[in-house]
Amino acid sequence: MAQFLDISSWLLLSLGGVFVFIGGLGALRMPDLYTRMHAASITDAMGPVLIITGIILQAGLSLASIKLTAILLFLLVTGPTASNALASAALLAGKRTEQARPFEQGRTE
Amino acid sequence: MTVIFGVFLLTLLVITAIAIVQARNLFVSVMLSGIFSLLLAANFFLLDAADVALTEAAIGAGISTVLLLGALVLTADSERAPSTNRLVALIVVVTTMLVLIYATFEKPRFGDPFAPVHQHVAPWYLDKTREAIDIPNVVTAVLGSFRGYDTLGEVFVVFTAGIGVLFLLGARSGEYAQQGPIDSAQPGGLRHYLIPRVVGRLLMPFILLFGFYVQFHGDYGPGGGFQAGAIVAAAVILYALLEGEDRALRVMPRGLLTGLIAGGALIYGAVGLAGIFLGGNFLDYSVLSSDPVKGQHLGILLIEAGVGITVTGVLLSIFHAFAARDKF
Amino acid sequence: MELLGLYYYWVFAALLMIGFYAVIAKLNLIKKLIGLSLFQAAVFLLYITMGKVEGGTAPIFTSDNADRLFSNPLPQVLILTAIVVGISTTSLGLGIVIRIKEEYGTIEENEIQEIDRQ
Amino acid sequence: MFYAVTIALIITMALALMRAVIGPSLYDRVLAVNMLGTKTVLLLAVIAFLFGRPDFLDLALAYALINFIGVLAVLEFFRSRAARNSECSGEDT
Repeated sequence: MAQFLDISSWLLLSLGGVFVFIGGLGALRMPDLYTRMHAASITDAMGPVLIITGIILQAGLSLASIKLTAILLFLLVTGPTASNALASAALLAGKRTEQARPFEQGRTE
Repeated sequence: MTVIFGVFLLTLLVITAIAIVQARNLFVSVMLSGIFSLLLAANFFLLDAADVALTEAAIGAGISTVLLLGALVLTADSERAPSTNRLVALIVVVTTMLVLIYATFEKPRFGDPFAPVHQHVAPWYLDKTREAIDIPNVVTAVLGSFRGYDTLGEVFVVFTAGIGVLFLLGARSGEYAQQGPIDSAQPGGLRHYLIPRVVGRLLMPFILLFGFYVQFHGDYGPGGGFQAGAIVAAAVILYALLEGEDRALRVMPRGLLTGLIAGGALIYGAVGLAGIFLGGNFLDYSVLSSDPVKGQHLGILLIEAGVGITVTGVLLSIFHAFAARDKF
Repeated sequence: MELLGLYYYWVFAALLMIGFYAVIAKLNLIKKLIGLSLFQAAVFLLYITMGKVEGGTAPIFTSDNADRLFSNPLPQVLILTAIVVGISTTSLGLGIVIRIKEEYGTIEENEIQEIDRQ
Repeated sequence: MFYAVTIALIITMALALMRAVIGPSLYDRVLAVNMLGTKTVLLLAVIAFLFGRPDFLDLALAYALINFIGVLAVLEFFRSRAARNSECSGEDT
């Protein structure tokens, strides 16, 4: 049982690491703001789930795992909200995606 | 292996610092300072300084960004003129840096347990904390009890800085306070942004709760008055950002904040004087209770509360002073 | 390994001087304050680096680490308070800059000096 | 295994930092700060276990709670600047 927990936690941790890394790569390599935001926010949600679940499996049932669950919940609530707030701020300032650029001149806002 | 992580993070830190100075847009500088603070906290954590990392987290993540942005709104977005005498400055800076680097070769090796720093008072603090104060967090014990004078001084510096900002910027706040009811046609803050508002309201009680946890758990883990004060202030600032500054002022009026600034410092001083009246020295907590160890616990609890109250009051007063200036 | 250990001090020197450069070469007052806080951060880093003991752990006792080596608590205490003092003094500086902006209409040092000369 | 995750996190932090440094827009930098915040929370959590001191998770918790305020402050900054600009242009016309 302990071995099973170990293996699954390692699996989760390494998968989380891969996810996080892909997110970083996406945020660096994607062509414009909204695609970068897309890459970053998806991994900001998925990475913590995998990594923190992996750590919880290592920690067992203790105060630490309760704190980790709290961290995970807060990250899951705030991360997407921050992305949403940022995207709406960018949209309000008149930033468009690459494809929509022709319309930018027509906007008066 | 940890050393390599540390080296990598330090390199990132230097890159960030160069980018901060390079950026012409001040907003970019502020954002990069946020990153700098995150990396610095991670470095502190790697260097075994959990309390310091928590302080940097509490201050750097929210409050310093908020205050700097508040100042930017009131002044200017970007630098206008390029730097002067760049070459002279560069020569001075590089020379000094080379001298400093030359000096480091004489320094004790990193992490050397026999370095002079670790020989003098530190072992004594570690031993005596177990014996005389009996709380697990040595940093809190040293902060509150062994070096209580120091901390008193620091609290008064924070107090003075808060009063200074109020003097500089608070002059017209009297008129402003008499403006009457909140103008509901033009609500301030982010009231029109539904999602951030709902999530922020959800989060605020947890931040407050965490602030109190840090305050009172400071004897047992990383935490204490300085961190807790910053976290509680961050929670109220969150409220002000979401609901508009006027509403935050309704919840915590300026008078109350000034009272907090003075009250916290007063509590600290009063605990010190209580020691004198009960027959001990200034800031000697052993006499506060019949059992010296219990007295130390009580004294540390009280002065940490004083520190927390003052820090909350000062940070919130500064925030409101900056925000009120925006209205004119 | 020896050089890796010194690297911490070098970073301290570099950060200190980057902050110093901003203070002496930049004309914008807010930039100067940001440079000053970099300078401050460098000093924090130096203190904490000196407090670290190899193989040590943070100076907080738990039930199972009584026999371990602890890092030096004293620098941590000094820096912990210094961080909070740092933000309050920086805000005081920002307050002064805001007042300067209100009186002079600019926060660039050369423009302020020009106005003063008139 | 914790080491591998730590390395992945630190490299990601470096990538996000690169994005923050090259920009190009202000929003990209805010995005990078936000990303770095999440990565720092994870890094602190992992390192707490790497050191065998799980009682230091408070730090990660503090960042998880407070980082959000910075982003909201930026949003408020953009909003008030936009309001200010529209006011100014209104006066001009």
